[in-house]
Amino acid sequence: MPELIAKSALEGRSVTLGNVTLAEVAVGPITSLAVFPAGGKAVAKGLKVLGLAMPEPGTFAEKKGARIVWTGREQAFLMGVDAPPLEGAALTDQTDGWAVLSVSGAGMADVLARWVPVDLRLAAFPVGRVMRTQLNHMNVVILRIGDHAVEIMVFRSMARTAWHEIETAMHMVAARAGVKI
Amino acid sequence: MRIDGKGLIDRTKPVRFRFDGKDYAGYKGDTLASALLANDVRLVGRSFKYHRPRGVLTAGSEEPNALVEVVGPSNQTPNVRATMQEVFEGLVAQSQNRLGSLRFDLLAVNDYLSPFLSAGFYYKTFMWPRAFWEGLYEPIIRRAAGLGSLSGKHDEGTYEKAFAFCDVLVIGSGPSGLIAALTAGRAGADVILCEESHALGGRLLSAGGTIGGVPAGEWVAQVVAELQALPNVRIMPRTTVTGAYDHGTYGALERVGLHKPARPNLPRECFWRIVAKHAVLASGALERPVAFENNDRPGIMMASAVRTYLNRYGVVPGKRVTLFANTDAARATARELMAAGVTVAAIIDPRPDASGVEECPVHVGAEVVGSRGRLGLSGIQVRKGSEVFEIETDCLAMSGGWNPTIHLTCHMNGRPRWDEDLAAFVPMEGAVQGLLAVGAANGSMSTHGALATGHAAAMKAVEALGRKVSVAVPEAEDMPYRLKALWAVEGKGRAWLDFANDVTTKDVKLAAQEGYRSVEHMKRYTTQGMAPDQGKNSNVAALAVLADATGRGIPETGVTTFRPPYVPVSIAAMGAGGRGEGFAPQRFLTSDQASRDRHAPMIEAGLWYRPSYFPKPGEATWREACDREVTMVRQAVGIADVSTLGKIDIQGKDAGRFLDFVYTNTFSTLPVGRVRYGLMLREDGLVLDDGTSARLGENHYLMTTTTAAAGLVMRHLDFVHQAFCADWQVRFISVTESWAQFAVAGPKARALVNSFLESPVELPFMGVAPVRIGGVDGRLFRISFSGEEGYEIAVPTRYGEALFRDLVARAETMGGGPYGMEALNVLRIEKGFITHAEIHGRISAYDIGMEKMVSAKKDCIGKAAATRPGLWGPEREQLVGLKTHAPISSGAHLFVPGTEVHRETDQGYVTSVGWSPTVGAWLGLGFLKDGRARIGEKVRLVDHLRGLDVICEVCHPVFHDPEGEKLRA
Amino acid sequence: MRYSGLKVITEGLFGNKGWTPAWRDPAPKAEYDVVIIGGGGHGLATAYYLAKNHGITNVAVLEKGYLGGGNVGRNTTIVRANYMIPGNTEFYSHSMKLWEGMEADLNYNVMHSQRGLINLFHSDGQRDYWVRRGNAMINQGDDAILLEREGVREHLPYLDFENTRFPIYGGLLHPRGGSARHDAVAWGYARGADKRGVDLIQNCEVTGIDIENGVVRGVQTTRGAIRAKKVGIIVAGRSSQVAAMAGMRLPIESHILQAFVTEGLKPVINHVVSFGMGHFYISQSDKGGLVFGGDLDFYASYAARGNLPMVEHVMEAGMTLMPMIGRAKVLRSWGGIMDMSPDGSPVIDKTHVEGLFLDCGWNYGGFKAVPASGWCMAHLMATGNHHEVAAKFRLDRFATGHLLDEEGTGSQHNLH
Amino acid sequence: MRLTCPLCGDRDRREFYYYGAEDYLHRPAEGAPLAEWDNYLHLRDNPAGVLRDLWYHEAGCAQWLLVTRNTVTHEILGTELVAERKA
Repeated sequence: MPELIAKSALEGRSVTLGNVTLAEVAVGPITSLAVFPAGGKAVAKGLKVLGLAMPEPGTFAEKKGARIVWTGREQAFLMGVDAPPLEGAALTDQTDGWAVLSVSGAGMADVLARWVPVDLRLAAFPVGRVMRTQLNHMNVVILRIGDHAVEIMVFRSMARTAWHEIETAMHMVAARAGVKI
Repeated sequence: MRIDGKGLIDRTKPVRFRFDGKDYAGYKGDTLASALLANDVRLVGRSFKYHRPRGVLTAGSEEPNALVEVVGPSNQTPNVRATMQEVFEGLVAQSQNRLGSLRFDLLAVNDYLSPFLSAGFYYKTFMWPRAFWEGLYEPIIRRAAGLGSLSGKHDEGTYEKAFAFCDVLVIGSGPSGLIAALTAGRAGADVILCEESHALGGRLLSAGGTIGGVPAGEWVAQVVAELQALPNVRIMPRTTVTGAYDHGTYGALERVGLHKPARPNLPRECFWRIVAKHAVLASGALERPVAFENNDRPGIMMASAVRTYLNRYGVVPGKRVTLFANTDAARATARELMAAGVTVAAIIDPRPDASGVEECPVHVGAEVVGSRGRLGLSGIQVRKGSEVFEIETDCLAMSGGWNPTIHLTCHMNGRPRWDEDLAAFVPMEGAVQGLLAVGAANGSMSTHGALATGHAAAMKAVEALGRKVSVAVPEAEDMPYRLKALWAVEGKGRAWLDFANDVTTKDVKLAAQEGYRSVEHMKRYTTQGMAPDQGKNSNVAALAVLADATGRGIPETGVTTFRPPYVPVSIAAMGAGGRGEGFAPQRFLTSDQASRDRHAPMIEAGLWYRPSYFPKPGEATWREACDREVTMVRQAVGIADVSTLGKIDIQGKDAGRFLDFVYTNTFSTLPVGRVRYGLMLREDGLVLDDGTSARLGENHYLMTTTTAAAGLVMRHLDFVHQAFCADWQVRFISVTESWAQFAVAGPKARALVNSFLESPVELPFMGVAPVRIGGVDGRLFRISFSGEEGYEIAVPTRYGEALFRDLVARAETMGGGPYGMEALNVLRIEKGFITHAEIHGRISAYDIGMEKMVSAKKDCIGKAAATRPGLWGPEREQLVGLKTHAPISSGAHLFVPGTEVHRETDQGYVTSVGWSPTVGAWLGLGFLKDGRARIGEKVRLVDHLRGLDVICEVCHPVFHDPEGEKLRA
Repeated sequence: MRYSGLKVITEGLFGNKGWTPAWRDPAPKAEYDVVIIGGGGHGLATAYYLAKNHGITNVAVLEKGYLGGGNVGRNTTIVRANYMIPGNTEFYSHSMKLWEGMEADLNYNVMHSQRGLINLFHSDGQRDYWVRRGNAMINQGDDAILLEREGVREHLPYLDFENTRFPIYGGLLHPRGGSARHDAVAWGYARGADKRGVDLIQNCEVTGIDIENGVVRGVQTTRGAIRAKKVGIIVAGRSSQVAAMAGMRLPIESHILQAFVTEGLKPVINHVVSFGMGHFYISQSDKGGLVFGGDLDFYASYAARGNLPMVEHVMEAGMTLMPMIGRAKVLRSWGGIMDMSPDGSPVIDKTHVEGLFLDCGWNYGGFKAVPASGWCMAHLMATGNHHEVAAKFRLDRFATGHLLDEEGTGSQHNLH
Repeated sequence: MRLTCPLCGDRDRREFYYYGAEDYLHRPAEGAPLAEWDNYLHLRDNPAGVLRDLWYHEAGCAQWLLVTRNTVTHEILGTELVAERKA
């Protein structure tokens, strides 16, 4: 009988440079909920046990370690807990599909501005909002979890590239910090 | 020459730098141009065509002459404007475009040949004999042309790109830009203020005067201090906005580290994509030269540049200065020079009604008609009425008036408007949505005009943003702008328009004479405006000369189009991140490290890296490893990571119906627990992709796609779903990344699989079942891409590496092991399985013998268009196998043996080949006209490129186990 | 006036006063045998060959702007005959032969330079594709040489062979490929046509096509009505608008293609080089500028200007392939309007209106096709028969499925 | 160039994949003559002016958008989800 050892994409590594920290974080199970036509009511009922509801576009909500994240039209990711029995939606395990990177610190937005083509100003992207966008040439899901903190979900196979891009930007931002204008 | 007590340079910080091998001293705050002028270096370059001696003309990014190479420790940068390069300790620069030294450039002979090098001369000669163009003329022309040199070495510098968003983008920090930024900033709007120079203030740094009762410099300092204190204002010095694009997007180039020695990780440049709700174009205006004979000598400069060098850098570019200008404003240059104790030999003002009263001689109604001095100006000839006289001078400050810097307003095809009073083009309002031009950029030439219009534009933006603010416009100079348009002084000699490309008034007139009368024809024929300054210094004057030559007015003559970028931008900056592996993401398999541990060469498969083969000690070539791996699979068992295949989880009551619509064949009838091969067409009837789909439950399917088409298929499914059946009960999502999947293939596959399953299963061929492995839920498929009994085992990705290592270890105990892409390819060729080498986008189901898979009972994507007559019949090339005993190649073409080899006799081509250790022959797949009817015939395979000419037997494409007994065993 | 080196010298000695206009500036006549709509490269070449090959000189070329103002004056100037599919190979082969004699024929130096084109490949699959193509070129009678990695290195030592994202496996060298001075091609044909009596009428926009009982009678223009026995529509990116005047809906979508040129540099790139992973192709002009381009902006547009995402993609491709160009500065970018067809190949055909002909669908490969397109269109308009090397460029081939899809990307217009 | 995705908001053009004119939404019925398919797949009005066309928010929510815009000025006049389109 084989002994199957689980490995995350980046083995939980982390790095701090200047005022920014990059780390791979574990977020627990991820389940995609894709609501069928006319399935909304049943899904709402199923989610009630967790105290959650299908999120509005571009938002996520958290309750007792469970997080529900809008990811598309009539679609959300339930994270951190196993999905409850649910009618009205297609449930698909996405746990292994993603690597999750946390970027935090005062320079977070400066670092991400090197790669992400969306407005990250707090007023445009406040805490509790999520977006699907790009990080350089990779598709990502970005959650604003704090004024100076985001979590970035990237396809697991591209985690090393994502890490490399963010770390490179951290180096360049840090090098600039020593630059007088 | 440096003037005491003048300038904004930091005289406490001397800086040493080197130019053309000689050491010089400057100060922090100097540009290379100001520092060279301070050291009385006037000759800094050679012109493009005639290799004429050239000196600094301007003090800005529009500089056409003073282009140099900056030499770093590892590489050099050509065509750097000396007027923009700040000096720093250790800066090394050298002149360019010369053969020999700068003083004795051998190519200066071109200047003597100039009568034969007139506009467009090269279109009329060098045609005979034909071979001489490429062999002789062109190489000589190429070597003589060009400006600076690239080193040919990889650019290892650091560059970055970034995005920024704001409410108000202010472009330029002169009086109009500063007040606009202050107004919007005080209103609480998010402001980005871009300034091309390293210091804010624009023209206020170069000129005297007061604003709101305080000296202009003091006002600048106050405003800048306030802006710096506002958290909603971001000041970006050394940043040139280079382009206006759709919907409020602007490109901007920031010179981050070019003004200091290289430092690790510090970008040289950053290319910004700025998205602004509103923009204020406060880019000022550019002073324009006057064309007169030999107006290009070192020492002849723009009047405003002379003023800038004096006031901003404390430098005077000569000992006896003269001024040739047609506006009152330019007189300030002369007055300030005199106030600083510099001799002004004369003012030449072509306006007959201009004032003759200054503290130096003034020649009203006069023109400069010539100059002398080989490597630098020593005197000018002045004509007044019928009299021509000489004035000794080593610096002529000239001004033909000003052109508003309107370039960005034209980047989106906006045509500028001719303003007769200014004798200049001004922006067409609304040319760029959301952008308002202000100050001199919009023709408001006075300081007051700049402040008032800058303020008004910012107020408009503030109001549109729903904000409120009250900012008073301070008092400032409001002198009227009067000029007499003067483009070119009449005369016989060569008078330069485009200094950088050596275009003279004669060239423009010649173009008109030869019928190149459209402004675009003139530009293209003479190359006017196509040099590094893109005609910033010369386009309007050239247009005026053309208008004159063709008897038209300037507005009817038209204007060439300004295109981005406003200043040249390095490829490295706009391409930042692309260097090396950064060009595209890298995708790694969970087995990646395990494969590398076994020394497998990893090759790119799309974005993925897959093992090519797994070498064993003693194997000298990839073929040996490949042959071994093929035989291993055929005789024992092999393991391959197939996780790169696209996997799409499809659920819902209408899932089967949906698959029936996107596949040619039927999936709604597939029993639960079974897998079926499916063929997918594009709507144009040609093959999009193939793969297997499994029915995991009543309303649950798992589709697989090829690696190459995974993204394509997902997009296609999304379209079909959203466009045609959004109301169906079907939902799907990619699970490619969620599962690691491994092929276990060979006669011992079943034994291997059952050795690690918690409870062994008996799966029929094309069956699927959930399994448990070491406490983990997985899926087992009985499918084969090799023709052997084969399984694919899938586990959640996190267990992929562990499972791969385990499977390989088990296989090795059974005489098996891992196999790579090379063996996988041979195995599938032996079995006649197609890949995108075969379904390359021009192939129909008919071509691959799968027309019967297009179900007659239902509609599907591509079904109708596939019936087009051109996609059927014996003229089509059809999939066949090829067999022979000599090496063959993919890409070879097929012919009937004994016929000639050319296009008309071409019968088809080869898509895949491999040596088959199983069959003991070279096998190929290819497409042959009416191929299915020709099985058993011989064809001649010709690969000219590799020198192959081989007779092959045409076969059914399935060479190995044609009955499929092994698959079903 | 005949151009020559001697003429340049004698004129130079006498102040260049004797040069005469390269073409006349005639007013439109009331009637012509043939009216060509569009004074771009293809239109001018068609007029030239109508006069030269068929003796039809009562011809007007109507241009709404200035001669050569369309794509012939805004492209990356690449000339090649490296096609794969029968129907295309013979056409571009013919075009290459015309290029090779163009200067002598036109008495105008278009600076056609056969400096060699190298198409790089970056995988075994791409190699197979290029080998197939190279063999098709040789079967056609043209030239192609397969270079493996080291062979590429000999020609292009400055490429990044070590670090690049998609390693260089090799390349297909097309020695007769190269470049030319784009404007000169338009001017050379214009001058040649004018000399043979063709009226080149600029600033004359066609506003209508007169058709009676299914037969073309002439055109309406901003400079008045002009009668014509035959009318050719040769207007590239504007094909749909002009064809609509004759009630036609074309298989064309107009798209933007951007291109770029750097400041002048001393010679560093001697070939035309084309990257295989993402669109990027580059050469160096005789003036020293690096001229390069990439893919379409990909959205339908008539704006003749582009946006940054494709600009950046092209630059990134350049940086991964040949990082030695990093410090070259882009001087100018521009956009042209491309008439994209559903298989990437053009149309030279009659229409449903008698006497009305169509030459369009050049996608973004029209420059190198200029001579053969003019040659074949003139042949069709003069004789009523398709020229043998352009016999497959039929308008109805999309309906019938007789496709000429070099890239295999299918009927989506912008993918070619 | 920027497009407003009805779900994701204002986004850069680089996040989108372009297909073509809205013609692709009007798929002929099963059994329609080939001429109709020619019209559907190949022939286009290709207006120099207002066009409705199809964009895929590939790097975002994976929705297909029906965009109304001007091909000459690039002005965007409206966007809607293909899946929820009105006509």
